[in-house]
Amino acid sequence: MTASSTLRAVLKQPSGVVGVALVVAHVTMALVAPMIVPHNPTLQSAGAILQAPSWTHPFGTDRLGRDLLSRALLGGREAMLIATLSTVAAMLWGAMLGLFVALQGGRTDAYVMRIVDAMVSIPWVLMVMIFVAALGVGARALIPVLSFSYGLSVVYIARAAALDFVARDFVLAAQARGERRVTILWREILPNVRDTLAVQGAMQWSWILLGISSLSFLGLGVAPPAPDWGLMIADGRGIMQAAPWTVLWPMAMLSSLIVGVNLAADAIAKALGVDRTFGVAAP
Amino acid sequence: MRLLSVAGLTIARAAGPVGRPVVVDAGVVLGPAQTLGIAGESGCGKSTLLLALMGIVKPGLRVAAGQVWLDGTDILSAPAEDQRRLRGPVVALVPQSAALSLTPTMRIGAQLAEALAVHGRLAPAARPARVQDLLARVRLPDPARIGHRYPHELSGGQMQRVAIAMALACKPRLLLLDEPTSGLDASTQSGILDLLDTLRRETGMAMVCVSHDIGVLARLTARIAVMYAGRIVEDRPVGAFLRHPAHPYARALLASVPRIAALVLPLSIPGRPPAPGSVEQGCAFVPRCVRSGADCVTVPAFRDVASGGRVACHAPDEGPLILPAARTGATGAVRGDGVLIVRDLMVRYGKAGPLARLVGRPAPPAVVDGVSFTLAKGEILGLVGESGSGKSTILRAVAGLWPRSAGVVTLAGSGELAAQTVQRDRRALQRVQIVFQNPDASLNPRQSVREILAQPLRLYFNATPAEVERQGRDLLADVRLDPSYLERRPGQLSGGERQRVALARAFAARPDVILCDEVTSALDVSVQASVLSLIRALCRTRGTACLFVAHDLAVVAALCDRVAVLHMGRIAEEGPATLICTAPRHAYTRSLIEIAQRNAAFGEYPEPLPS
Amino acid sequence: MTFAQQLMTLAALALLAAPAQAEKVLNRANDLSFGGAESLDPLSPNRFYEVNDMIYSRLVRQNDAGEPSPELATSWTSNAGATEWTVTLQPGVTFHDGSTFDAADVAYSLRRIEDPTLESPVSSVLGIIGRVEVKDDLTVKIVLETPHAGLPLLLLDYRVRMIPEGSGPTIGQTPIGTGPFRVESYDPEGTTTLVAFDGYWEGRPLIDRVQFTAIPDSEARNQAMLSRQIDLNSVTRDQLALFKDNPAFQLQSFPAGGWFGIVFRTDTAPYDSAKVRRALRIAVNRQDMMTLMVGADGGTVGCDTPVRADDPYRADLDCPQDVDAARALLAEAGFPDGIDVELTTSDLEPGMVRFAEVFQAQVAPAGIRVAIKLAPSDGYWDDVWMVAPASVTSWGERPADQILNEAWRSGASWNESAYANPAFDALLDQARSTLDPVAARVLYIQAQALLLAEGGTFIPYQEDGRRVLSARVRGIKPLGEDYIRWHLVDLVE
Amino acid sequence: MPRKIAGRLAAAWITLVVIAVVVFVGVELMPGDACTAHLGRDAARAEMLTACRDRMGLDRPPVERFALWAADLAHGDLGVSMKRERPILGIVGPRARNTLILAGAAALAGVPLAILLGFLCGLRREGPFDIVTSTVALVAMTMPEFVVASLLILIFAIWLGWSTGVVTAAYDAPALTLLLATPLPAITLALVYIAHILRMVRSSVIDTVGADFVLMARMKGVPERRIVLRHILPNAILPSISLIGLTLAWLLSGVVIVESVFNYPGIGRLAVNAVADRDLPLIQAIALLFGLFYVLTTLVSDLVAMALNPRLRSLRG
Repeated sequence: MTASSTLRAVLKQPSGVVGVALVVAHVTMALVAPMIVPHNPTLQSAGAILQAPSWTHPFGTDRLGRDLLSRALLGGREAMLIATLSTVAAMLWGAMLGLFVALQGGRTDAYVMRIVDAMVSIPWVLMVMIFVAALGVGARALIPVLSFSYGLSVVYIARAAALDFVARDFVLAAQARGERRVTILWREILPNVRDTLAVQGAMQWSWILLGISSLSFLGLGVAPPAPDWGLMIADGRGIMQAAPWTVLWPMAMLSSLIVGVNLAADAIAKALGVDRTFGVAAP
Repeated sequence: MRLLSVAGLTIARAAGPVGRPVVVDAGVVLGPAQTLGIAGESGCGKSTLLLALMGIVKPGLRVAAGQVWLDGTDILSAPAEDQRRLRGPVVALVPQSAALSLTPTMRIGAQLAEALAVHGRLAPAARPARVQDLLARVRLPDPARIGHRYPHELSGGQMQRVAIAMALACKPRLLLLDEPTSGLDASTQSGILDLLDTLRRETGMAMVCVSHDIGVLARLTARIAVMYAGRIVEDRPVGAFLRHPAHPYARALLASVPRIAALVLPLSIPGRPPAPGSVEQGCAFVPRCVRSGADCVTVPAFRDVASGGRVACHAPDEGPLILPAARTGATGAVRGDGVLIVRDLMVRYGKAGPLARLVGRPAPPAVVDGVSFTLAKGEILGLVGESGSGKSTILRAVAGLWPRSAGVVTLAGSGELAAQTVQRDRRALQRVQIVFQNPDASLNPRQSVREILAQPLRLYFNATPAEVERQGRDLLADVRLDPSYLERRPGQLSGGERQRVALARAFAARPDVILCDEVTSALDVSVQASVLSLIRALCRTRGTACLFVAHDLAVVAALCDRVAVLHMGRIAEEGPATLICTAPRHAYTRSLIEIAQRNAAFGEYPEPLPS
Repeated sequence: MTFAQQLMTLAALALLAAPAQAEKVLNRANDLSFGGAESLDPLSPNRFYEVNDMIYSRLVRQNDAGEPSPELATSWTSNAGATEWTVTLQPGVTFHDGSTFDAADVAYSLRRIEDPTLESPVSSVLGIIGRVEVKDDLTVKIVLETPHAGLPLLLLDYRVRMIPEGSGPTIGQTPIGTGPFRVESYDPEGTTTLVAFDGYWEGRPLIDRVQFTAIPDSEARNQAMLSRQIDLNSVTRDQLALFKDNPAFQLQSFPAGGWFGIVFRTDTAPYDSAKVRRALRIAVNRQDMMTLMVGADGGTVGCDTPVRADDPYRADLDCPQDVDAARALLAEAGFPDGIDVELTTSDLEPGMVRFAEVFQAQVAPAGIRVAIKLAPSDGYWDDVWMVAPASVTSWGERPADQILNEAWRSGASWNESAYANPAFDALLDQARSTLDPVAARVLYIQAQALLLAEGGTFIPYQEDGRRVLSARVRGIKPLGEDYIRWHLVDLVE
Repeated sequence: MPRKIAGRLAAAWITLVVIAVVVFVGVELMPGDACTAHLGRDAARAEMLTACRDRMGLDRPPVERFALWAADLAHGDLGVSMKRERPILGIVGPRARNTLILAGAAALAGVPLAILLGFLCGLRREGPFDIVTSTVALVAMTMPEFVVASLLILIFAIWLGWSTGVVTAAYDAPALTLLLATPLPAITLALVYIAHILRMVRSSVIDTVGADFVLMARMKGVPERRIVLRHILPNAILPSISLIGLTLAWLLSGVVIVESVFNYPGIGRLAVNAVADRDLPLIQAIALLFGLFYVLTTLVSDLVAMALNPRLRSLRG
């Protein structure tokens, strides 16, 4: 299926339209936000602390008198960047290992999957906390951690997807020809699992974004004063009773992006005929 | 009194481009105890028509026009409850795949009892006895125990019998059969056909049977309707049809069936059926027809045929069917130096693990046990046997795809071949190529034909893109495909075309030996004929030796120089094809021949049964 | 069922149904700041502060003005050199186990501070105690190794509590004090129950029982307060709005001595330049910074002094924001294009990160580019504090002499800015041995002025304490925790 | 069958051992140790640090410590918390109970609901009910837990005042008290559960509805209700059981965030504290416990699937 026909099939579904619209809106916003934000997102104002939404500050202000509209518009950039890098890394190592063990089969497969099983059984938050304690806080430092822990589920998906094909005759035919393993992976299997992995990549991206936000929320992610939705929610949570606007905007932004990506991924999966039933969020 | 009357039935796709419907203007009339066979190749709409007779239209399809009157009720427009009441007591269906049609989580007995219960037949207490009775009637051994089993615990033949028993549960007056024997071994097939024949005689029910295998229909039904591109093109009494098929398509179809007695390659039908969804313009068969004329631009109406029945053709041919002359003697056998020598090949499935060895569990039985044969240069050797006889395993062991337990495989000029492909050198790999049964699976759906053909060229000959382009075109020409196919993907090809591409890929390696694993069994019969002649032509012109594995002795006999009959992992008999088929020595060979004759017995079809 | 059984059942039901005895139970939350390792040993590094404050007594306690006033000690005098202090004790005080409190207990409790196995942080404060002599049952003599005129101030320390002689090894598990409450059950991670001590020397407390529930999360404590599951809690400025104008609550705010600060290590470039250090500190508008952090009336602006606002030894200095001067100072120090500062902080305590953010914004106009580095909250005190060239620090309230000595004297173990100035040390020595409070004040103020002039620590304000009480609580004045007379606290429905 | 169960048990056991090794190595990689975390500011004093390390046995080589720990583990002894200086079993036990109450409440309420909704969606594929429910499920499973939690608190505790926002019960509170405190955290946890399982069941039902045997039942004249209950339901649910178990096990890690946000005194919050304290033995015990939860949940669901599904029951081995 070509890209344009896939897009057409995606846009035929109402959820696809909503999803793609949300994603496009968010990406556009992330790109142009620095040029259009009305205020400096880190400008503190002792005279404008915790103001409710008004004409000057349509989204209100936070405890340091910073403009929440500007912060909300910019609040996804860092997380999105990190999510993108982590996803690429997670997909790379996860898919490679998954495809490799699927093709290798036998003992290698059994041993590797047993270890992956064990890793997966440790909650990712716990794993990340252990890593963060080891590597230090800082959003960029999270990239290896996130790509490792999220890559684990990619191993599963890639392996399962590849297993559908390793027993097919065209792989057998390639083996009979005497093709090298790498060639078989690259030429025979990868093109067939590409769609599955692409959809998976999109979902991983949203989950990693969610993970980063959760970590920022716990104080282990993006460093202040950079505007970040997770940080903003954590910051406003204690006062959301008195100043609900401090949490509602970042919540709306974060949720709409993640829901949008998932709606789009879902529609893409449907359009490509990829089964994404067992796409469990956390690895 | 008509039991079944179908008028003007047209079933179209529910969505998508408007084009040729799946079933067009079908008309069928059937009285009580009458039988009708519907023949046609895959995609002609025969199964859709059959399901519509029960009032069922699969999702994605819709009834565009017409009625199906069943026992006085139009089942297509009847309320759901009325439809339900008809199903079982009036009409019942034996599905194509019994294995998929039995509910996995219910015991056989319960499923049968359910069929009885839903129509309020019999008091609950009487049902177990009736269930056992039904199982006994379909000749299942030990009905009491079978009733307690789950579907997955039965063999394919047993499940088919259970499906028949289920259909019979409410004593239907019309039994529908959808490919009742496809996917079964020849001997199992034969047993099922015998059973159905007996049951029909015993119960006096009417029967509509759909099959791609005219031999099956000839044995079960008194009338045969042939469908092509959604239309019934011929509807004749079976005897008249088999001796004097009138529609050019029907004639070509019959000529493409390999016959055990003939020992020659059957004739193929050029071209391919219209693509699904294409717009109907006049007679659909025109592009492939030998007799097309000016009036073929209109859809032909039915006309009566002198020898009985009717045909939809502007220029029907009522002459007797002319078949290629039979081959006699051990002709065509090429004896030369052995190129592939297999000695004492033994293969076991699985390996006794350390635990099994410790507790003294015996090693698994050999699937292939002491098989030896020699394949001469340019020779086509057939390896025939039922499923489980080990024929495909031999092929895979030779190709290095399955570890052998013992034995030596020698390739002249390359010495003994290592057991696994990874241990073989490139030259040895290049000289032996394998073609698989199912081209859907053996071609990577994500690669274009060019990429598919490029792989052996690059691997063995380091071909540049320009060379790939040139040689790809040549190879396509060799397998009678247009060069434009280089850009296509397998999904855009028909089954026969895909298998041609698979052959082209194998021959791209310029092999000395080609291994063919049931390469035609997934194809329609008319396509099979063309693929068989292609294999013969390629092997002969290139001097490639071929090891051809199949379950159908008629196919093997038609193609091969020599035949080895495989029985339970051993070679029962080996010799020139003509000799094996005309003067079999082994009892097993004789049974194979009998089955082949019975299943495709229409050459010498007796007078029609009284109906 | 016999009649008697029926009767008994009825009686039991009646008992269950009867309205609970109007026992007065004060509900509190403990914050589990030691993660379950809380100890009832007052000297333990993991002291269970909230409970210890209610079950033990000190020799000296604050009066409402923050001056030392009698608790278990009725009077104290020193010799002229401030090296020997004689303390007279309150007669008729009994411990929870019924034994009588006397001078031996005092001697034991004070000597225990020096016990190396306890690893008590108090030893850095009262390590100057050379020996404690029991003069008679109600008199002890404390001999100091170095003169200290402010010993009573040091004895105000919340950890210097009196326990029975010889009880040290078991005090953590079976606490015995002379306070108004005694421990009934103790589980720092679950619930801890205190009951009124009938034999309390100032009279039986007005409430019967105190129940502590462990709620580590400050947000959760706030929720618990809102739903009136607890009776008192500290609140932040932003939470005030939740309780304001609500008749169910009383709000209190009071001056306190806690502060956040930024430490620039004076032994590390570029902060080894006094000009740079000064530039960094005068670039800030301290009033704005306090407003942003805790609100305009949430504390007292100060000029890098660690001494609380109402401490008699506090220096009231002037330190207005002066961006131009800061730029000039930086240029003089060799940074004409501004300076880059990597400031390490952590969300160890609420606001610690925001503090860095506000500082960053404040100094930016002076060409000071602050990069905030977030360190893990665990391990902050070992991996960052006293290691990173610039980091955020946080201190609780301490008497002037204690804090100045603890954090700025050359070579002090918690001298976080590595500040070393013999003149400063001499001022402190001199102040300690000066018995005249007015003279001592002058010396302490000089020391603080020195810190403002060239110190490495930026301290913009002292934050006020804020407390919310449920409406039924009586007897808690708007003063710090140490000031509360728990036996006078009452509940009025 | 017995051999299959034995094999499954062996696999579970090996997984646990691997978890133990992985966790130990992970914790070893952390900077500092229990003593530096434990002493806080006092860690700057060398003599206190040395004394502490000596007392805790931290001066021994890691391999030796792991061996000792594993040996104790084999006797059911999880060791002693460095921070709390109490046996870990006593610390972890009540909290594990609390987490089980929370996760159990979420699963008991959520799983049947999820199966029911998924089933209905699958039967009425692409109908209005399906579209609405599936979309809501997608939104629910993708919303960050801390956002859902904060929203629930904002709406139900703050605006409507129907429940308390965070849990203030202590870890040793009676089970009933905790159960009464669970609604909001359980809903937060269950939302994600429900959404995932719903989607899984839905797609399984869709596959089953299109199966030949369903068509066959219809052709037998079996009434629709009976087709749904006898033919579709068991064949759609049974293959999902293992997956449901895996999902539950996987999503259990959600308790770390949910418990932190709601201040619920369970094993997840303990985990956060243990990492902060760098309480080595405690972290190991908790991770092992999570592993055990995971392994047990998947094991039980696999065994249940084996017991209920005739196809799995009678396979060889």
